[in-house]
Amino acid sequence: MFKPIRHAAVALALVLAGPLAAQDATPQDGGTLNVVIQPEPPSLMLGIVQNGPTQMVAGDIYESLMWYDFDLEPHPLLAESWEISEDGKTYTFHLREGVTFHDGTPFTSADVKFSMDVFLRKMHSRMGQYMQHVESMETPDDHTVVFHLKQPFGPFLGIFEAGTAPMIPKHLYEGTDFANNPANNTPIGTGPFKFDEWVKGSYIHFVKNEDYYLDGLPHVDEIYYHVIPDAASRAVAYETGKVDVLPGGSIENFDVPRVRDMENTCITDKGWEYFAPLSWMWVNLDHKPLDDVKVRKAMMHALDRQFARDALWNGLGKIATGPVASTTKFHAADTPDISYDPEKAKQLLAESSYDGETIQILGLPYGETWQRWAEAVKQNFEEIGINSEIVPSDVAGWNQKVSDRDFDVAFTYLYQYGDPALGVSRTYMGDNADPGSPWNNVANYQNPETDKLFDEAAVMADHEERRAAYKEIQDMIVADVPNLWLLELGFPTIYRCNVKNPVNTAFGVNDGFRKVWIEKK
Amino acid sequence: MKDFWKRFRYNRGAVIGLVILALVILTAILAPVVFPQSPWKMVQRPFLPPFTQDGLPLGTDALGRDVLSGLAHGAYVSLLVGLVSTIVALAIGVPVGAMAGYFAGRTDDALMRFTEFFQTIPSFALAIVLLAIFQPSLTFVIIAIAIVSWPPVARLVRGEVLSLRTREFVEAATLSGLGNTQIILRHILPNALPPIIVLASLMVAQAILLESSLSFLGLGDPNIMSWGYMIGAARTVIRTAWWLSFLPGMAILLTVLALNLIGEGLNDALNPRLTRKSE
Amino acid sequence: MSLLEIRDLAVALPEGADRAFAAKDINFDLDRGEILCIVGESGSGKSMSANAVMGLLPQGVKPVKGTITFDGEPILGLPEKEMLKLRGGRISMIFQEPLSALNPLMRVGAQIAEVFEAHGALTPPERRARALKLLDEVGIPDPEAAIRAYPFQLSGGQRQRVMIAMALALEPDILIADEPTTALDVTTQAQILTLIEDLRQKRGMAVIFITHDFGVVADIADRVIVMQTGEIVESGAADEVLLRPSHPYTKALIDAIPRLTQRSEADAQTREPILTVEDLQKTFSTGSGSLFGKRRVVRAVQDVSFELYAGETIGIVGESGSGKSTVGRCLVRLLDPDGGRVMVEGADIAELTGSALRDNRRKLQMIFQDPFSSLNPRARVSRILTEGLIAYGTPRREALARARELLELVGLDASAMNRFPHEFSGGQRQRIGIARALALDPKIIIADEAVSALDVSIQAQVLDLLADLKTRLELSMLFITHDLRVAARICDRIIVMQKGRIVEAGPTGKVLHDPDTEYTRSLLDAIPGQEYERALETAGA
Amino acid sequence: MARFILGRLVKAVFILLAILVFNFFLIHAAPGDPAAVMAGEAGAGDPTYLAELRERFGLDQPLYVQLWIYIKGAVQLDLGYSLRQQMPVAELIADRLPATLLLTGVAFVLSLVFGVIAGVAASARQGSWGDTIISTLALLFYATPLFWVALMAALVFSVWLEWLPGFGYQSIGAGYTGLAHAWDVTKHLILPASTLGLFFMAIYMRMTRASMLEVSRLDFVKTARAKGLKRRVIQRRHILRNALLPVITLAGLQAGQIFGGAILTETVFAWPGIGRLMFEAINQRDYNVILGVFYISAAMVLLFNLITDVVYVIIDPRIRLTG
Repeated sequence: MFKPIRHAAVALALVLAGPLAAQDATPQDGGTLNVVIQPEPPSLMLGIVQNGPTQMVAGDIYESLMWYDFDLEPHPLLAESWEISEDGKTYTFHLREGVTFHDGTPFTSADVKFSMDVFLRKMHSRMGQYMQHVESMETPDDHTVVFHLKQPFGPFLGIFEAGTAPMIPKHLYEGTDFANNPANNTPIGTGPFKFDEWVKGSYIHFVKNEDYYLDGLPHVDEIYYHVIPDAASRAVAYETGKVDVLPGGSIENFDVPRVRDMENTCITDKGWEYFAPLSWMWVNLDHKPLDDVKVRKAMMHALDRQFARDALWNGLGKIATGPVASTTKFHAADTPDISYDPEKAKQLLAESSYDGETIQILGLPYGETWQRWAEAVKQNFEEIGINSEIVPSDVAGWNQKVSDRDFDVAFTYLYQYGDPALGVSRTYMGDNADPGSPWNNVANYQNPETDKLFDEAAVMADHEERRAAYKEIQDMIVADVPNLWLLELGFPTIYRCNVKNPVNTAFGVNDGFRKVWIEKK
Repeated sequence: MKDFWKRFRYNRGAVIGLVILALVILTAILAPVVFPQSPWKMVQRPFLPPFTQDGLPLGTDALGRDVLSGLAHGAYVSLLVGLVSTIVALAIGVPVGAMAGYFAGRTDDALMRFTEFFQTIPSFALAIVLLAIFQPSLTFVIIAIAIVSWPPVARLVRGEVLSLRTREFVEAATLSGLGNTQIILRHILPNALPPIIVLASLMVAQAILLESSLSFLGLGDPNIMSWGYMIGAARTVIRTAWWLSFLPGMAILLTVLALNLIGEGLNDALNPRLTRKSE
Repeated sequence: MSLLEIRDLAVALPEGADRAFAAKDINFDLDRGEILCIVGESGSGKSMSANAVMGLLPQGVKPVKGTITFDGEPILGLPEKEMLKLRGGRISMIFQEPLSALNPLMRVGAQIAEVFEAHGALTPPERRARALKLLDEVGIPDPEAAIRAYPFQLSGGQRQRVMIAMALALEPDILIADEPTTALDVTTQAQILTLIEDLRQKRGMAVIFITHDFGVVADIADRVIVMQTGEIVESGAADEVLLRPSHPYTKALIDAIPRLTQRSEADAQTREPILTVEDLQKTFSTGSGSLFGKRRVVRAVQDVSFELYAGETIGIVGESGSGKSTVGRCLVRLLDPDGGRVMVEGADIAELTGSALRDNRRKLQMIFQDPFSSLNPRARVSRILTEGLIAYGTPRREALARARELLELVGLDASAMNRFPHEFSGGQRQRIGIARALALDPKIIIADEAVSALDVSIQAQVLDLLADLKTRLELSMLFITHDLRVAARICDRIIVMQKGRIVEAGPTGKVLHDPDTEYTRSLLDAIPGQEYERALETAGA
Repeated sequence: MARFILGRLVKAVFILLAILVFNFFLIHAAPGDPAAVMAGEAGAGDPTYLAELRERFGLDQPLYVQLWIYIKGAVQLDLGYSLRQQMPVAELIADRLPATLLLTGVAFVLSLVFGVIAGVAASARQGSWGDTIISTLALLFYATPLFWVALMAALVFSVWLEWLPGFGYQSIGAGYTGLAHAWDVTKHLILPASTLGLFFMAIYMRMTRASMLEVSRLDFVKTARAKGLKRRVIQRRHILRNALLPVITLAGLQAGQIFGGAILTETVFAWPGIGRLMFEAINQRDYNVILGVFYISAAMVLLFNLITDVVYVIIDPRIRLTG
């Protein structure tokens, strides 16, 4: 029913060549890139707002010190090179010279220190936590930055991407009220494109940064990000040639096969390796009978995830095997079996303490696919004899209900950020289970053994030691089924085949279109 | 009553409407018998076109669910929402309008300001906000629809009561020593009934439309298969499976059309001179 | 050859009506300069033939037989295009209700000028000049102002004058006047009749005048046609038909006309007053009176005082707007008076509230004008009659028994109990209304224009019934009417009101024949058909 | 007249304030707040970050303080700041309002004009096949769900026939100017405006027809016929003008309400108007934006009511203006 992804290999080949290497085909300069953006970003100031759309658009403007390939290995960008001390506590970055912000001001180590230590520590939703590992920062000269960590922090080298650590121009922000700085409306970064115009509700226009520090880049003259709020209309926009790139999630999954089969159309699910969106259902372990592991196992085996993948996700993505996504570091493949097995599920249910209770399913209010998914799960449950009911909500209501732990099972998907210490442990640590947040240990999973292992693994300096620790963690957690893991979501980027290189890093379209070029026919 | 039927039957459209509505009601009643399985059950592969497989005459939707079964069960929901929300709206609007019209003066002023207030907020937007607050379960969908649709009732009833209040038979009732409540209930409201009935039939139609619009936007009860939901869910696949949007739309169209035809018939039969007043 | 000849005309009603023909076997001629009155009671089909002449029959009503010849040409069934030339040009028409007959959104001048426009006559400025002249001719006081006025800004009489001006615009051969004075006050009516008479003489125009009022007929008709249920029962010269009617129906109609000379003063003044009204005041204000609105004040009743003695009937007469009905409503507290006292058996009704008001109010009951709107169309007669009794605590069974007695008392069969009001005729309904008023054993009956909406023959019966009941039940009555003849027939004393005040009061004979005030005299003078009445007296004597 | 308008404006201010207060409590009664939504979109967020966001937005203040601050601003026509979009609400609305006004304005005018014309045509020949066709069509439009017509229209005219663009406000990046731009916008406008207009057209048509028939039974029409006026003249000069009064009342009521219908149309056709802005703001709990849109739309309703009254007075001399 579903076609294989045709262009994965091509994309991979390009990536292996590296951003600065020469291309097989000779890139052509010029042209306009039309991209869909949905929803309209609230702001383009990536240091303050880090939601998906902002990140995607502002990724052309802001940059960080490195870029990451599909295996999450770091490569130089604003930093030319770096060293890590033996004890894993000192990181020294050597910055590229001759880089300027869009307004012409040179980019220096002072900007890095200001960004990391002042601006992002205060304004960024995650950076505050990461910077707790940093004891101090030094800028011995204009092109050197040194981080002194309190103790080794395994994932540290993984945080220098534009969405996590965007470089903010110090000269515009220092000493101002960051949130209300007028400069937020005309974002200035070091990236390949410059902000030109934003017609709210309609489009955002970027133009080429002529002074970009990488020679010959970027190739295209301008980018339009089109705001089209209706998924069907976005598909039409692609068909009628108004837009050329449909980033993951732009069109409804149901529409993907049709659009994919159009002429001159390529598709890739690459570019999500860093975020590795993993979907699961929180199980409220404080609610009876969900505290019974047999009930949870029965529910787990009841889920026909293959059907969901094929019918709802166009066969994209992978069936999750546990709490760590397969593209994330330290993923263990051989965890206990949680596959679809309704007979086993019925048997488990019969042995369990389940007694006809109605399970409240809180769906994720992110569009049709998720609604359908909740409906499908409800049917899966009913087929093994679990009564269930879908609780309606919108985004705000979902947040509130999950934060207040007012559900039995709740859909969610979260980014892994490349490393279990960044993206996984936060949702399983016993001391991170306080109500009030929808992204911590919402299920209230309490396991002192895994807690201890998580703590230790985060600060291990040795790679293999970490791998072993995370394997143990994964085995224990999968056996307990505190959550019902669904899919490693595959968000396909659809684009015209003559648009070259839209995806070439682990961040995909979020990482700026510096290497994109358009082949003229 | 005999006259009523005679005049009603004279209106061909109204009879057609009545037949359609009867079919819809029948469908709603028989749905659980003919389609005992849940309409949510995934019975076949997704996107089966209509008339391609026995037993699934209208094909399947995005999850392989029986479209015909969905339409049948949806009839029940549409009628239920239309009817109950109209009753609730009448339960708010009739007393408000009756009191405003009968007591006049300050009471009238206060009640009408209140009504006006509700009319100043765009009703569809208000319904959306209400559902955002309550979160859309069937009960709250009905309540939200009722809340946005009572003001016209109040205005109509007020107008009727205002004109009936000065009629001589009401004055005679006052002189006969009847209390206000008795006068309103026994003398005024029965005479205001024809236009209220006509309005109510149109309100049922409007409520069905409103419910489907809300469901279309994803503000319906997710556990209930309704026509609006079906269109909303099929909207994204309109290009590959246009019939999934088309069929429930036709169902809504026919039902609402039937109710409007009946409303017109009632109008002709009950109150030939109402046309001007009805909004 | 006559100007207009109608032969064997039959006008069919739509299917399902209570009879097949609105009018049939209609034959009459109309000569130049002649006034022909068609007279009949409601439903007699008297306006149908006139409407047929204009080609303006209501929807569904069609002429099915006969011919209409106008000025030698047959005009029945003429194509619409030809009819347009006749309408307004050679035959024109005026109607009963001049307010609704004028377009509320157009200025008077434009509506008159439209007639010329329709017939392609004159230039626009000439049309205006002609309109002014016409308005002047029909006696509108300030034509310059009137031409720019909207209909609602004129009085009833002025509106009818405008209608006439419009009808005369192209100097038609025939004017059809369909009850043109029925909605007007008696003094205005007299003026309009004079106007029509004058115009006829000046222009030699023929007039078909449709009316139910024999007084009017007597004053203006050259010839008369009497109609009953769609057929002509009698026709002839006015004097002939009016004074020596040959058909029994005509006779009955003429006998039923109340006469100014019929009076029956009871000598009631010696007894105690049962109702004393002192300095009654009532003011209406229109406009919201809020921050920005302008308040308009009408003093509807001012300083009204009188006494009603037990067993007596007082008539309150006056033209519309005189405040006579307001007085009645204040007495029973359908309206709250602004000042003064209404004493009934020691209690001041004007002051009472709550249950005290309720207890005392039953002593005064009212009979209403409109037999159609005074009965709840959705209540059976039994409920209408028993409801009050039950509300005052009479057991249901007793109340029902009493209701049957009452029906018998007003001359209806007990089988009426289970029927709805629409199953009765106007006269019968009025009897039910009377029975309802009597149900609570009141001391005083207030009859507000109680017979005004009834045809003259039924009017007579109801008046007789009231007089009879009054005597048998020892009631006192306040009879509010605009019709001096009706007042003459039933009242012992008469109070004349004008603009909210009592201008004259006294025994009926005195007020009607030797009034003290100019106003009363003008009212009396305006009553149509007085000469005729005297002639009848003489003939009858 | 001026005094009347002034009076109504004063009243309108009070109604607006009441609506603001009502909506303020209404929207704050909804579960969740903008901080939670925003943190949610960022994909992460610890309680301190949330608390920081709330503090930044002033959401940590007691409700009455927030209300007071809002009302104080609103009275001075300051609609506050969009928490989520990081810009003044007034600017956001000003950005979106022209598109909505264009859409609703065109839909309104078209529906009114064609509705009245169709109504007059139908009533002129009551019972004829022309009347039957017009009436049946009107009934159909009236009974059709707006969003469904929109979908079907987009499917047929945009996808199948490819005659018209199926979404958006203009061809983006095409850089049209002047007439080309106007034509471009017009092409984009046709589908949304006509689907939005159809429903209202049906209402006006039915209303006009019923009203025309009603008025044609009145006495003054008979007078007009008795004058020898031609049918057409009577229709236009006497019947239509009087028949328009109730249509105007209704149109005035709906001119304000048409914003509501615009939410659906704007959603389906991706029209960048305030209906959509509001729908999104509701989902995001962007309090100030929701209140701002309500404020504007309520003001529109009140404005149109006032215009209706004034038009009424101009047409109908009997109406006297009172506050």
